[in-house]
Amino acid sequence: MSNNLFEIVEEPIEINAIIKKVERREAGAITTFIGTVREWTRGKQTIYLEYQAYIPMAVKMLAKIGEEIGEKWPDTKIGITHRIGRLDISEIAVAIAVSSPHRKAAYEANEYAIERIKQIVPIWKKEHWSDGETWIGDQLENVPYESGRPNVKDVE
Amino acid sequence: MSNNLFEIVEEPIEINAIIKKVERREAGAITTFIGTVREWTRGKQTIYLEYQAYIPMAVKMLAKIGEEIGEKWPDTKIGITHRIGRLDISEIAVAIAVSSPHRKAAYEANEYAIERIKQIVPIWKKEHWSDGETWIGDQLENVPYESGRPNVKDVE
Amino acid sequence: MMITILLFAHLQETVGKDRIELPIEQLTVMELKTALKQTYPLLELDHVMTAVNEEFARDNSKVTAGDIVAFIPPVSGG
Amino acid sequence: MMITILLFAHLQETVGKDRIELPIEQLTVMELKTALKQTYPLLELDHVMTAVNEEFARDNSKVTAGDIVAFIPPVSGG
Repeated sequence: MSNNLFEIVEEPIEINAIIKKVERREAGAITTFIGTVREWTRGKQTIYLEYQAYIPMAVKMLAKIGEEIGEKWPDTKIGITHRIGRLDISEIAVAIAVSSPHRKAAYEANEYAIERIKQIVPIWKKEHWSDGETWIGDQLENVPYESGRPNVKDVE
Repeated sequence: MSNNLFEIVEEPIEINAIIKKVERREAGAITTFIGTVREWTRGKQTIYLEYQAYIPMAVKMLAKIGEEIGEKWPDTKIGITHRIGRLDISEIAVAIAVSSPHRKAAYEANEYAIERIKQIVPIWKKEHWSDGETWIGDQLENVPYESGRPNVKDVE
Repeated sequence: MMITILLFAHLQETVGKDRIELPIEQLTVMELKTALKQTYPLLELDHVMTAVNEEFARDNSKVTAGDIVAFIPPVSGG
Repeated sequence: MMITILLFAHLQETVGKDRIELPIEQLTVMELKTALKQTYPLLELDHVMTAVNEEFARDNSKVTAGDIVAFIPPVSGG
């Protein structure tokens, strides 16, 4: 993993590496958010997920979220890594680390980051359920698109 | 580090070990809070900290916080480890990990845990400043006690 | 010079490819969507966001040869 | 049988030891505090919490020989 604060990666995410990026001697609090692949969603079983991203724009949008946070919580430092490709149950899809001199800002900025990721970062999740597959249509997971022609592989 | 969810330890805290304790296939979100030793507090420089605990009661109170969280956020699982002894700048004093099917509860329960730790868990911090030492008298860091007789070493 | 169109997620699967190149000099995002709907079964284009050169754009934004246009269905990262 | 009193943080440094044993059969937390203040410079006892056998207790709680009493100054963990 590189030293870039905002990354889209294809390898497993190492949470310690993300924490390292935001550690500072003046920071007494670090919050992390780890989003993992959940097996059960409203009674439906996920077998695995596939994430696809418009990579250059996704990195740009993650950096934009970082800028927004820098304005709202000036003393914080944030790092975000999102993984794409095939992910199995319990694997880490996204990790967010925020350091801050005091804890309140670290919690708030962290939660803001994940909310914004679900709004503006061009990343898409395809659920492979036990009974079929669906591209998830929004972050509330209640607007699934109908599955397109299968076997057309993602290229990005 | 053991498998106990609530621990007081004297060795460095491994954040991955705490996360492992709360991972579950039905949990899609894990939040962590890492409290580190901050070098600067309101313009005063810390050289190192000493934490002392009433260990058996501290473990009991951490478990009580876990029970409170289980009532307020039933789907969460929480692990808390607090370190005692001498800690240098940037070392981890406390780590809290909360897993949950959905992220909101993971943030809320985590923040609740650190607030409660600062209220009811018998752990005390002695700041060794560049210009003296002080037992910190409350979690707001604004009621320092006058330093007692120096060189009387902690026994616990 | 071409306009490059990038497709993702279900749009990519619907069309059967991840990019389309069109030999057009200039048009608006809305005109581009209309043109694409005549060739491909992409009715959802009315409901997706558009990015031009990696920045979100409006339906009346101009697209010029050399630009990269991406259609951004509701995202589901995180 | 003794009552064991545990001292922490600045209380421990003030008294110069981390525990005191007193040969008393029974008394209240308040009476224990009063007794200790006569022997040690522990005026702060009026402002600290008390735990009996690892549970927070009130000033009128009973302490019996065999119990472990801990004085808990405002905590500063985290």
